[in-house]
Amino acid sequence: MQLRTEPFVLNIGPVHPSTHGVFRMRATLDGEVVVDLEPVFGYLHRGIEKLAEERTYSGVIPLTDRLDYVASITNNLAYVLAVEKLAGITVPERAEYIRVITSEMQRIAAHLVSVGSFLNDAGAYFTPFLYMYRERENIVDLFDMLCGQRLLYSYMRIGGVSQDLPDEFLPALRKFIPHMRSRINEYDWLLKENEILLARAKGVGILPRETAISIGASGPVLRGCGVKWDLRKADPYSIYDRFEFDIPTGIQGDCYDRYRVRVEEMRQSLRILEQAVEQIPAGEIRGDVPQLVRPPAGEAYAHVEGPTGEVGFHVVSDGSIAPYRCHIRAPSLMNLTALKDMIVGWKVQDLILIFGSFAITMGEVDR
Amino acid sequence: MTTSLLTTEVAKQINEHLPGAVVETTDAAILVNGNSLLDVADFFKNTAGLDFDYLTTITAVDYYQYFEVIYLFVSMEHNHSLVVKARCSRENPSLPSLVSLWRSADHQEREIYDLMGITFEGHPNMKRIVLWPEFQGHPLRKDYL
Amino acid sequence: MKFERYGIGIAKGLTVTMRNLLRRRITTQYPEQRLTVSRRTRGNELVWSKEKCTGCATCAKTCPQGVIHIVTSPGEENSYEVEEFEVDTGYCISCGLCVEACPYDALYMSYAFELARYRRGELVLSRNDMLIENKQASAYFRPEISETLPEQELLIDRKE
Amino acid sequence: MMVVPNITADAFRHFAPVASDWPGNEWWHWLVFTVIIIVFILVMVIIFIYLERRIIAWFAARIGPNRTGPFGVFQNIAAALKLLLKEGVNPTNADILIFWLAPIVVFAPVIAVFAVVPFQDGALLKDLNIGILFVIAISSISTIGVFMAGWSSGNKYSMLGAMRMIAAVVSYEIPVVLALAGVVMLAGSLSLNDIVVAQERVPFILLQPLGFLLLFVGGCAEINRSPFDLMEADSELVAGFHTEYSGIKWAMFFLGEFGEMVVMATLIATLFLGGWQGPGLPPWLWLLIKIFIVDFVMIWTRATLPRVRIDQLMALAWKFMFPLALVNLIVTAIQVLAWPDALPLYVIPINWVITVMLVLLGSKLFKLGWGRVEV
Repeated sequence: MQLRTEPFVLNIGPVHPSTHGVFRMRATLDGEVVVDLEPVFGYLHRGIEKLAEERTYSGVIPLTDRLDYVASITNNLAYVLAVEKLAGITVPERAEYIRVITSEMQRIAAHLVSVGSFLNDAGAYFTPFLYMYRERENIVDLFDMLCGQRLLYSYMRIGGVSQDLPDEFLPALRKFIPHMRSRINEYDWLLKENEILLARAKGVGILPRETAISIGASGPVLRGCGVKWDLRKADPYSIYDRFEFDIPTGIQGDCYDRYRVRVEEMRQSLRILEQAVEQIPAGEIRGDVPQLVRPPAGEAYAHVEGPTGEVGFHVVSDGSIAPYRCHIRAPSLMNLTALKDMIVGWKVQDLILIFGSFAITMGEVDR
Repeated sequence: MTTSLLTTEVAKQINEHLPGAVVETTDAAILVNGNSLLDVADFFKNTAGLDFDYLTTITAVDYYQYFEVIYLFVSMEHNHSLVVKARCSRENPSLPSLVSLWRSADHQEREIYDLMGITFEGHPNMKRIVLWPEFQGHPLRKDYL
Repeated sequence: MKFERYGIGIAKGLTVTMRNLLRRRITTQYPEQRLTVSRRTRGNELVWSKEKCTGCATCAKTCPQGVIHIVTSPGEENSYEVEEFEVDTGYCISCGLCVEACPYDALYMSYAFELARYRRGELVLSRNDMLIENKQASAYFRPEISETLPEQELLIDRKE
Repeated sequence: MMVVPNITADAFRHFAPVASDWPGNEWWHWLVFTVIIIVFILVMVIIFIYLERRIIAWFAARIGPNRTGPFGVFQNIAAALKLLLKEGVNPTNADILIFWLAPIVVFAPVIAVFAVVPFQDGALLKDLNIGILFVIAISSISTIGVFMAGWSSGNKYSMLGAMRMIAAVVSYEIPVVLALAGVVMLAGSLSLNDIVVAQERVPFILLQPLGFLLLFVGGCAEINRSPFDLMEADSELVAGFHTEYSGIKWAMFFLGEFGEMVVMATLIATLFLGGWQGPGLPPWLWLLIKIFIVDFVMIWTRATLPRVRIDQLMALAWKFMFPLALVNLIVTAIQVLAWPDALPLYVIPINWVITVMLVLLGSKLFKLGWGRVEV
């Protein structure tokens, strides 16, 4: 038997503890059940694409940090790859290794934030969140050592990276890898088999495989649906073809699968890190690139597998020192396309959980 | 590695099915006629051998005389990609929407409408996405100041 | 909440939290306890060496935010005299591109990071506020001063 | 046994062994106990909040409040002072009278419940012969206050939280009462004092493990503790029914909430852990220790577990706990009737076996009902 009540509209956000930034969902509720949902974007729109048109090619790098601010390295990398493709710049070997190492560290850090906030949305009162942040702190420390800041790294440069690894970096990283591995196992004990989490997240917010491909989902959201599509394997940029790792996939594309895919990806990232730390050669870290890059007129699209999905930069050059057009493919924005389909019919609590399982960053969605 | 399909060969295939759809072919991209964009897209999605099931990104560039909308199609099955472009005039910026084929066009077309001012015919929800509804102008146009 | 596992998952979770109860707390109580920051810290301030600077204004050109204001006049012996050199650190995003661009290594990021001010105007630094004689420069892009700074304290080296 | 001088006990044993009938010739007995209870509640709430913040911080690898006073013990007093001096904000849409009454309706029953809780043999405000009934009846009044708050705030989040609260309390009252009925049968009395006295040899947690489990889980749900805290789910409903409250009114809710927690911990300690019974230490200290143990377990579960969904909450009450509570009641009744003088030595293992089997069976059969609703 279904009890019907008068539907009412609930504005979730823009200021709400679980919207991961300033996002607003206009939910129509029938009692506890969501019957309609309209996402409202734009509260964090800063016009980065427009700003990029007025800056030099290297001046855009600090802007890209501010897209997905929990994963600035991968944004940096995507942009830098696009400009390098456009200008035909080759990158020294050591710089490629450093890029891979930093990207994978960043992926672990970003996934820790995603998983932590997902579990926090599920209602595990801040404990897993703070555990994840405790581990993330180790990575942030390493980034601080590497480039002097803890969140907005601006580390990649056109033709390489900004600075070489300090002497104490690799020993600290070697120490970090086994530590992190044991901690991931520990946190799996914490909530992986928890009955309440299974009941809350399993089978909830299912994104069918076909829909996922159709909406252009990428990253853990796509892989959670069982699609084995990871740009590091499908279209290996940088030197990802030299490393051995697996692509974890989910089964049915529910919240739990997305959560598990993220955790497994952290393990795979640790594998890549281990290999990269062993193989990293000595040498130059930056190609011979002038301060003001002037790529020839043309356009290039480069993409990387960021923690949220495929981060792409479409850079159009007119031969001047500033990009003519710099389009950013924001994975979070695309992942949110099917938000309504997934949430309608579930309850308010599931709404929060499903939304949390996307692990979006509003800086990237609104740009 | 995602291979970029040879544009000339794909253009030939399109020409066989939809004569007059291809305007120009370069090494990097195929420029198609704006009016037949939807047919071309449908052809891409449903032709064996092409099977473009994944619309990665849509971009619009303002070239002062015209707008150019750039589509990047990827096929997950064959792991190949193709760039398709379409142009529309500044006076009447409008193109057919691809939402009926790929839902990923939904937010991206809305964003292009919002920031570049190109209307996509057939889009179910052609509203501003990041700016508020009363906003005047389209900021990513080169003449917007 | 299907109890097919009879609450084993819940019990496992409880052991993990209990183990963490006995672990060392991660909090650093900031004003009293401090961790040594990285040698390459990009503090929200610039440090400037008057001797090395030639007034080429590369830093001002590179700055993505355009917050470096530099006025020069032709001096003796084919050189420039820096008349004004101002940085509005309120708009500075500490990206470090100016330091990287400086061809004469005359500009440094600062090692200090506690730079809150009460008024916006106080955030604008003039040339005398930035002199290297009075400020601690960071080793960001200046590896030669790296050894003079204390080694960074890493959380991973802490005991559990 | 170590003899510990016990001022309270001696004093009351002399004047009022067990409180006499209303209207009472020992009027000061009422006065003293009323003051004691109010002070006890306020002090306990402050201690509970302090412990909650501190221990949950330790669980999450933090430190917790440690600035105000030694180890931060005055933090809550400072917070209370701040709240007292804060401006009370009334929302435009609020139904002002109900909005103002709600915190009082939430907090008052919490104090009233302690009238029947014994701190020692006979040391209680009034040894009602319907003690447990009184506790259940009075503590449920808080729910009305919560609903008043949710309704009068004119906020949709508050309303949702209040509706969830009503649903949860109405559902969980049943297994909780059934679980308590087992204890009442064993003790043969509804009076809390008699129940504690009946636990002189064996605390009822050994005789009634299933009842304890049901009361603990159901109690957590009734006083909206995690994992059943979805009435004020901070990550979903912002703050649930007290979203719109501020200042002293909000403080009253907070007091009421933690007061309920004190009540629940005291009730569990009294009914299942033997109340003030215990060797060596003075009885009131035993009671406090047991209350704090229960409190610690509640904090521990809060630090670990995610939140359940509203339909799962209801399913748990009606499909899992309710049948188990009924079976428990029947088993207890048979035991009490068949072997009134049975030695605990035999009854305890039998009851534990029954409990384990029932829980396993219940877990096996328990299925969650609805998930997605077609709209």
